Order: sequence, then structure tokens, then C-alpha cells
Amino acid sequence: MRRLVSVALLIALVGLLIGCAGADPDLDQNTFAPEGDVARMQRDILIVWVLGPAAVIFVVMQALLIYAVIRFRRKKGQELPRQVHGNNRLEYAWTIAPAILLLMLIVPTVAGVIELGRDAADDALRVRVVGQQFSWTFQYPDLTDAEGKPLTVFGLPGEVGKPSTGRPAELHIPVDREIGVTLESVDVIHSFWVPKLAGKLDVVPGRTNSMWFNATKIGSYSGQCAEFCGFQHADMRLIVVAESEEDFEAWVADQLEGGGAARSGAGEPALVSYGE
Amino acid sequence: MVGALRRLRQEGESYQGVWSWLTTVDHKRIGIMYGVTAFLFFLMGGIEALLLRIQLSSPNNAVLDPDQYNRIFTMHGTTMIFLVVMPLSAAFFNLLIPLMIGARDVAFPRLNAFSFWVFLGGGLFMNASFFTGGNILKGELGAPDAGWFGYAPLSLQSAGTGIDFWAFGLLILGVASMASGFNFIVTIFNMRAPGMTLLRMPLFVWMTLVTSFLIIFAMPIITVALFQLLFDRLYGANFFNFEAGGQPLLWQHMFWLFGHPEVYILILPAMGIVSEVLPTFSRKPLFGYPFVVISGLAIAFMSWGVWAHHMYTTGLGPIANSAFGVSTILIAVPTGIKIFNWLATLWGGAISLKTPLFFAVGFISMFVIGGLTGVIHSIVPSDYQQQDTYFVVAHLHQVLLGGAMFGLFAGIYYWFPKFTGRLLHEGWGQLHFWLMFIGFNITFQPMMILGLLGMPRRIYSYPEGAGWEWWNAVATVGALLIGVSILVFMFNVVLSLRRNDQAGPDPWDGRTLEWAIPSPPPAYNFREIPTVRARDDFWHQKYEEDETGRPVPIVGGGAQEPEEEEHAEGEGHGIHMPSPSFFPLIAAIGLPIIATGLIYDAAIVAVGVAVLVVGIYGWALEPASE
Amino acid sequence: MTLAESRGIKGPTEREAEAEEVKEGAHPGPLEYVKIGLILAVITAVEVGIYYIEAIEDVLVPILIVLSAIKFTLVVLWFMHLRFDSRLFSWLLAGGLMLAGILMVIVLSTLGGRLV
Amino acid sequence: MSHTPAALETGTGLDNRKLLMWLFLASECLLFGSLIGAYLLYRGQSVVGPYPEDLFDIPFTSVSAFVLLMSSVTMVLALAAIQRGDQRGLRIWLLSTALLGLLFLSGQAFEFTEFNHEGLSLSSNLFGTTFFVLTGFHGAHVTVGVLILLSLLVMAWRGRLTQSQSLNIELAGLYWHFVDVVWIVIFTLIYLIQP
Repeated sequence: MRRLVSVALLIALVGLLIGCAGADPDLDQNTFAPEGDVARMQRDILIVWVLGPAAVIFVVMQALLIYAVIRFRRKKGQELPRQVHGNNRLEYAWTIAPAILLLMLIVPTVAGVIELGRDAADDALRVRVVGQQFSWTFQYPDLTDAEGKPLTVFGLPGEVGKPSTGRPAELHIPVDREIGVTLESVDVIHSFWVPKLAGKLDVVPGRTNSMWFNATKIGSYSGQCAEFCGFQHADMRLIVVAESEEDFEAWVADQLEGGGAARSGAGEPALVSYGE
Repeated sequence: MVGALRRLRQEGESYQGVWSWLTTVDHKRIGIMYGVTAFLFFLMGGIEALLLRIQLSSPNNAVLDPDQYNRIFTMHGTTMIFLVVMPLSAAFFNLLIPLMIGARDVAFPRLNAFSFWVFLGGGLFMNASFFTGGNILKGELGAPDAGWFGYAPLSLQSAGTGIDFWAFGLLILGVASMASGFNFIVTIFNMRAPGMTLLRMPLFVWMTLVTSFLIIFAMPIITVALFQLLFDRLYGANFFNFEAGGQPLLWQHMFWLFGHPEVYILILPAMGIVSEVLPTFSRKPLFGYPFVVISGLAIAFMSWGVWAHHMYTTGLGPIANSAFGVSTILIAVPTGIKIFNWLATLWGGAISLKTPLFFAVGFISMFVIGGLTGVIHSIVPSDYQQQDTYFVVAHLHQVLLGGAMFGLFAGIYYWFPKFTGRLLHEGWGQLHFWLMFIGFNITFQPMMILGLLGMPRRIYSYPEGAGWEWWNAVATVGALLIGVSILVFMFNVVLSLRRNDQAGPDPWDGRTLEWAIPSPPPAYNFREIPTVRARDDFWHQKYEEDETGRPVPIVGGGAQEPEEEEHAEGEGHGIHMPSPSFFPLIAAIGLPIIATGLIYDAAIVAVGVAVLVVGIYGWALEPASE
Repeated sequence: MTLAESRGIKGPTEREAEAEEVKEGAHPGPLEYVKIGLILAVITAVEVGIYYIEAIEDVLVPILIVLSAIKFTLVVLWFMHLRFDSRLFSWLLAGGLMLAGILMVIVLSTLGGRLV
Repeated sequence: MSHTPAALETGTGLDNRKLLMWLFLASECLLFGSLIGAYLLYRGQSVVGPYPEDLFDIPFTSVSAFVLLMSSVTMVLALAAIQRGDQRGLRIWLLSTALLGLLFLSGQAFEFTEFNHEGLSLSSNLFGTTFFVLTGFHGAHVTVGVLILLSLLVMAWRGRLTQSQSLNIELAGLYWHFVDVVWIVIFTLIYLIQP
């Protein structure tokens, strides 16, 4: 019975995660359908190193458990069983064997930490991300207008007491180019997360964190704040728009002509004085 | 005034009913009060959970508004951890430790009563915050709204008094935990019956000892953190004020420095319970006892080196993340040892399929998933994706509900007959198990999928089209099923108490000392302090092993003689027991009053201090044997 | 919790012997306490004295730490009787101190703080 | 502080209350460790003044530290007195300890007031925040200690502390000495060592 449930669950899991049909592409945040190198690496580590082996161990352990309970249940008139107190060899075996298996996990852990923790490449597009309750602001320090003002995309701030409406702030990036992001917050802790492109990194006030990622396919990718940040945490969304290099440049030129500050949607920008 | 109270207390000794409970210092009564109170809070936390699940059952739902949702999920987490699992474990410490080590009471009976009253006061104080938000009937909730983890600076910025109630509430509850931690360490070190060496102690006693050490070392850290938070909030201090150079991450460090040992504070007692239930129902001793003990010690030790895995995504840097990744991976080794030994205990046994065993096996089954998902989370780079998603929600519930609560229910079914004298009904018990087990699985396994599908935690709503609708609906159905299973349990308790199915002293053919005495145990527990000759001493009083290692009943061995005459003796047993006392209760009442005063008005603080001082001096000057 | 296994806890047979020992070793007399007190006073004076000597600025910190550690140890061993009391108590204090110290170093190092 | 005889036979041969006190002190290490850690983390991080070097008066604090240190000596002399049944000695040394404790506290009150005049408060900067909370917690411990000492003194005066109850003094002493060693650490780490 329980084995059936587990197997069914496993099949459901695999089926759903591979396909995940039916999700709105603007809202899809499936970490198993990555479109960036970072997210792909994270998914592969997860499946190959842990989820796969864990599934095997799970099935074996549950099977042993169910077998033990059924096989050794007390039968009528059965005598008391032999009193086994332990077995040192077994103990050493099931201490050392798992320890070795687990120590192997250090490889992807450390390698992954180093790769994801490295500085962004020199030719990466630099973006400064600022989190604010409950919106995002994106600034491209290297893309400046005639007066030297950097291109800045202001998100719409939420109004406390009302759920946010409209389209969230858009971060435009060129496809297949590395993006080097620095993260800052002006109020509380947020977390910058675009599941299909890269895992999250917290946006901590008083501290600048940095990460890199890329998109390997043209498209728009949904993301949202992943650290509980108060009233409208659920609505603190963003969209990454990955475009071809030409489209991106055209977009940049268009925005810079428009006064240096792009706005997504209507309304007042979140950080009026930001981006000097 | 002290004199008057003392007189009242002496009168109290002759009272029955409420007065005797208010002044009791009997560990069994305190244990029962702990258990009942924790269960009531469990219902509270469960209703909160159901509200959350109903809100999330469909996209763009509006059963709760974001504000209500945030407050309720904060209280759900806080309640389940501090007001349910910890005190339920404390209930078992109280009920069982003296019985298992062959003692008449704990080392400090009045301190023990104090722990309970402080816990009760802290729990009520914390929940009182619900009423501070305006008209609660109109849905204007007070209560904290920054999550059970209270991350600064969100918790600094939060308006109203919810966070203050939360922080003071946790400080008060910390006093209760510390007091019982000290008490049980001293009890276990000093009050063991002759012959009860450390390596003859039942595993539950070991796990209590380990847990108590974790409590006394972890609680001071959260105490300081909470004071810092309160100083920031109430008096403008700068601990977590980033504008003055303060570091919000200091809060996270201190919170998780406490918080991760806390996870083991929650789970180790349940592991202890399971380690008692499995041998009894498979009629075999615990496999590899010394290894299970050592792995418990190892877990406790290592729990001090893994806290920053809660902080992988805060940007601590590659060195810290790698180091904490490795330590987190390795803590799976001692955890695995326990699971293997439990399996080996079942192996080759003669297993009676009774409700406690179902829950214990359910515990192992769910804890395997909890442990494996824990390893999944330890892998830093991939955890950047899972952190703060529903995958974590699934994992922590697999450990704390599938783990700790299943273990605690195993304990409830196992020891209920010992303390009430009545067996719980088997049929209803198994129905409870299956409903809860199935409900649990269809609530929390879908959450793993939701997490992988990118659903973050702590969101009050989600848009249609993200692909999360179906699994959220399933999870809500599962949660309702768990709710039904708890109703079945409550029905079973009422039914069983009425049915009067006498358990006798030893209904399960038990192994440890508590089964050697009548059910319910007399106030003095043991008429004569037993002399212990072996691990699982009571079993060895009943059976000896033949040359093939099979047990043979000893004629006239312990279990067969119900010591009925002890019941009849009643008060005339002539054994000196600690006198009841009002003062622990009075001292405990002082604490929430002081906290209320610090939030609202300094004048109230003076009242609280006065009450506390009366309690403490009355306590210190009262002639009592402890 | 290796503390629990520490030598402070003995089986029932060894306990009585241990208890005797503890009583016999009891506490030193007032004279010895006063002597320790004098040493403590002198060390404090030295601490404050060298604080003002500019010539040893570079090695001041380690010297101060060593001196205060000596004071700490003297008070703990004599006034708190750890020298004469059960080992268990020493283990408890050492455990608390080491845990606090190690955790403090780790937290400070991850947040860019320095111990001294 | 109750009049109970020393515990009968215990599993470790150690007195219950003494074991409790040591467990408490062990856990206090973590409490003060956290407070000191916060101070060290934020040392030199204040964005605005006043800074420690503007305020610390080392000679004054040295005298304070000396006073507290000497109170440890008188405390242990009180214990030695009751252990040999010297009631008069017990009272004298208890009183001296309490008075030295009070002297230390008034020194701390004076220091706090002075610092406050110079513009340092709990909210002025990180130094103010961490300094006042750390030394304030320590001061609160000393205050509790003084209350315990005074309570014992009253009991001693009424002749309710006999030689057989020396454990009461010993326990109070353990607490008092612990508070003293915490100050030894604070004095060095916070006052004398300034980067």
C-alpha cells in the first residue's frame, strides 16, 4: 500500500516536472525547466547527485521497513524471538558506508559554491538591483545617456493595504551574455530569484551581495522576491526579458532617448531620487 | 502576605480538585498538565494551519487578506514549535524520567511546577497578542507578523505590539525551558536508582539528557537576540539598524545558532520515544544500544556546527557556505545510524501491530523522507533554488510533523494506559493513524513538487497560471484529512476514558521500570526504590534467556503480580513526598505581568516585579524538601 | 554532550569513595584566599600600568589577554573551588566557555568582525 | 536559600543545588558570550560618535574592577567563616561583599551618567547600543547578586544560617565569583583593548 503510494508519487513527480505543461510562460517558475546556465547546473546537481540517489535510498528503506513489519509480525502462538542486542560489524558498516557516500557530495557542493560564487566575467553586463517593499529597481551603470545618467528601470511600489496590480518591473537582458548583478536593499531583506535562470540570493540592507547568471534562450522569465518582506511579499514580482543582442540594444537606445528612466506600467516610480 | 499564603498553602494540601492541581509539585500531574495544555495549543496551531491551507487552496483566493495571512502563519510556526512540540516533549520528560530512572520525583519539584506555570503564562501571553489589533471579530488581528523567525529589520519595522508580544513571549517560554532543562539534567545525573548506570538508562532518558543540554546552551543565545530586538524596537538601540551600521545578519546568526539546535531539541525526544516503543512491540531489545546513544550525542554535538545552512543565500561567501555545507552533509551520518538500528530492532522480532507501533513505524518512514530531503538541502549550489520554497516547507514538516509529532503520538498511545489506567481503543487508534498518515502524505509530498515548481514560502496568494493550482488543492485536502484524524484521536480519548478498559500495570509486556508499578502510578511512584541490575531491568525481572538467546518467563516474575494493595493504602503510605506549593505559580504569574508592563506602562512592571519577588521569597523561605 | 560521560560521573560503587575525597580535599583556608586576592590585585595593577606604556603597544593585546586569562583562572580555580571540586563542574564551565568562544569566532569571521 | 539539608545520596555524589548552579553558570557563558560577541562585532563600526576613546576613563574603571575583584575575596572569606562556624566573620564578610558590590554598582551608575552627559545613549550609535546592553546586563547580574547577599545577611543576623548550611553561602559565592570573572573579561576586552 505504502509502496504503491511512493511509486505513484515518484511517477507523478517526474512526469510533472519534466512536462509542466499548461503553465503560463509569463508565470512559469519551474526550476526543472531551466533556460540559463546557472539554473541548469543547479538542476543537474540536484537530480544527478542527490535526488536520484535519494529516490533509490527512499525506495529501499521504505521497502525494508514494510517488509520487516509484515514479515516479522507476531503470529498466533509464536514464541518470543531471539534477543539480539546488536552487531558491531553491521554498525561499522552502516556508519562508514553512508559516510563515504555522503562525503562524495562534497564534490558538487564545493565545486558549485566556487563556480556560482565567482566574480562575473569582465565582459558581463552589469546590473544594479535594488529591492524595496514591494518592488524592484534595475540600473545599468554602464549604459548612460548623453548627460552620463545611467539607464534605470523603476518598479512600481506597492501601496500598503492594497494588493499590487499591473505588470511587474522588467529587467531586460541580452541573451547568451553573462549578467553581473549587485543586490542592495533600502528597507528590509528581500531575495532576488528568477527560478528558470538562477537560484536566489538575498538582498540585505547595509550589504551588497553579487551574483551572475545568463539566459540561454530568448523569452521572458518570471521571478519573485523569495524572502518574506512584509505585507505584499507575494506581489513583489519581476520579469526578466531576454532578447537578442540587437533587440536589447534597440531597447536601450529607445529608453535612453526617453529621458534615461524607463518605466514599466503607469504610476510613480518607487525610488524617485535613486540613481544619481 | 507571605505568611498568609503559606497558611493558604497548608490548607491547600487538604483540598482536592483545582487547588491541588494549582499547588501540585508531583511530576506526573505536572506532566499531564503539560500534555493537556500543549494539546490545546496544538488544536490552536492546527486551526491556524487549516486557515492557511484554505487560503492557498486556489489561486487569488481571498479568505484571508495578506495581513491576516502573515500574522496567522507567524503564530502557526511559533505555536507549533514553542507551544506544542517542545512542551509535549516536556510532558513526557515529566511523566517518565523519574519513573524510568527509579526515582520518586525530579530533583527540584517546585522548580518543575514553576516551569509549567511559566510555560502556560508565556503561551497565553503570546496568544493574547491576537486581541491587540482592534476588533478581532471584524478580522482585525493583532499578533506578530514577521514570521516565527522574526528576521530583522522586518521585525523592527513591524507596527503595533505583535512583535513585542512575540519576543517577550519567547523570553518567558525560554525561562520555562531553561528551568526544566536544568532540572532534568540534575535529575538524570543525581536521582537514578542504585544500579542505574548511564549505560543502563533507557534511551528516552538519554535523549532527554541530551535535549536538556541543548536547551541550556541554546536558549541563552536566543534570549540575547530577543533582548537586542526589543531594545531596538522599544528603546531605539541599533543592533540591527543598518543605517547606523548594524548588521541584519547578526540576527539570523543568533536566531539560527539557537534555531538549529532547537530542531534537535524538537526531534530527539521523539527519537527517544520511538527507541522505547520499537523494542517493546517487537519483543526484542533495542539493536545497537550504545551506537544509538552515541549517535544521539553526536547529533547534539554536530547541531552546533550547521546553523548557517539556513543562511546559504544571504551571501556569507564561498568559504562559509562550503564549510557549513560539509557539516550539514555529515550530520546525516549519525541520523542514519539511528534509522538503521531501528530497522534492525524490528528485524527478526515478533511485532505486535498495535497503534503505538504504527505511529513509531510511521515516524521512521516519514523521518527517512525528512532526512533525505535534509541531505538534498545541504547541497549548497542546488539549495540556492530550494531555499525559501515549499520544498523547505515540505522538509520541515516531514521532520517536525511526520517526525516529531508521529513520535509523540506513538508515546501518547504507548504510555496513556500507564497514566490513566485505561487502554486507548485500538480500532479508533489505528483509524487515527491511517487518516493522519495518508493525510500527511497528501499534504506535504505535493509541497516538494510545488517547491521545485518555484513556489516560494510565505506568500498569501499566487496567480493563476503558475502551474501550482492542482498541487495546492491536493495539499489542502490532505490538511483537512489530518484535521479529521485529530478529531478521531480526541474522540478516542474520551471514549477510552469512559469505556474503562483497565490496562493493568503492564499491558504491553514492557521493558522499563515504569511498567513495574501500578497504573496510574501512586504519588510516590515506587514503594521501595528499585535496585537496577540490567538495561531494560523490568524485562529481565520477567524473563531470562536460554542458551539460544530466547527469553523464558521467570515464574512469579514482575509482571504477573499487580500490586493492588498499594491502591488501598492511599494516603497512609508513610513515604515523605515534597509538599505542594503556591509559590511557583505566583512567581510564574509575575513574568507576563512584567512583560505587559514593558510594552504598555512602567507602573505595571512594578506590580509584576512585586508578584515575582513575593513568589521567589515565599519559595525560598518556605520549608520544603527539595 | 560528552560532558555526561566525563569522569565526574561514576558508577554507584565508586561514588562514595569520590564523595569522601571531595570532602577531604575541602577548601583552602582564609590565608590562601587572601594571598590569591593579593596576586589578583597585583595583576590588575600591572594591566592598568602597561596600558600606559607606549613602548609595548605592539604586544599589548596578547599580554593583556594572557593576564586576564590568569586572573580568570585564579578566581575559577580557587574562589570557585574548581581545583578541589568534582571534575564535572570543570567540564561544564569549560564546555560553556569553549562553545561560546568557538561560536563567537565563527560568527565574527563570517560578518567581517574581529575578535580583538 | 531554603533551609533544606544537603541532598541525601545522589547519583554523582554531588549536591543537587550545586550541580544546578554550575549548569546555570555554564549556560550563562553563552549569554555573556553572545553579548560580548555583539560588542566585538560592532567595535569600531559606529557611524557617528561619541567613540570609546572619547569616553573611557581607565583609572576610574580600574578602581571599579578592583573593587569587584576584592569583593570576590571577601565573598570567599565569608564562606571560609561559615565553614568553621564563625558567625561574626560570616556577617562581616557578607556585609563587606554586599557593600563592595554596591560600590561597584554606584561606580557603574556614575559612569553611565557621565557617558550620557557626553552624548552617549542606547540609541546614539553602535557603541552606545552594545556598550550599555553588555555592561547593563552585567550590572543587572551584580544587582541580583547584591540582593542575594543582603538576603543571606538578614538570615545570618537572625541566626538562621548555621554551619551545616554553608552550601547557601557557597552557591551565592559561585554566582558572585562568576559575575566577577565576567567583569575580568569585559574589563580587558572592552576597556583595555581598543584597536
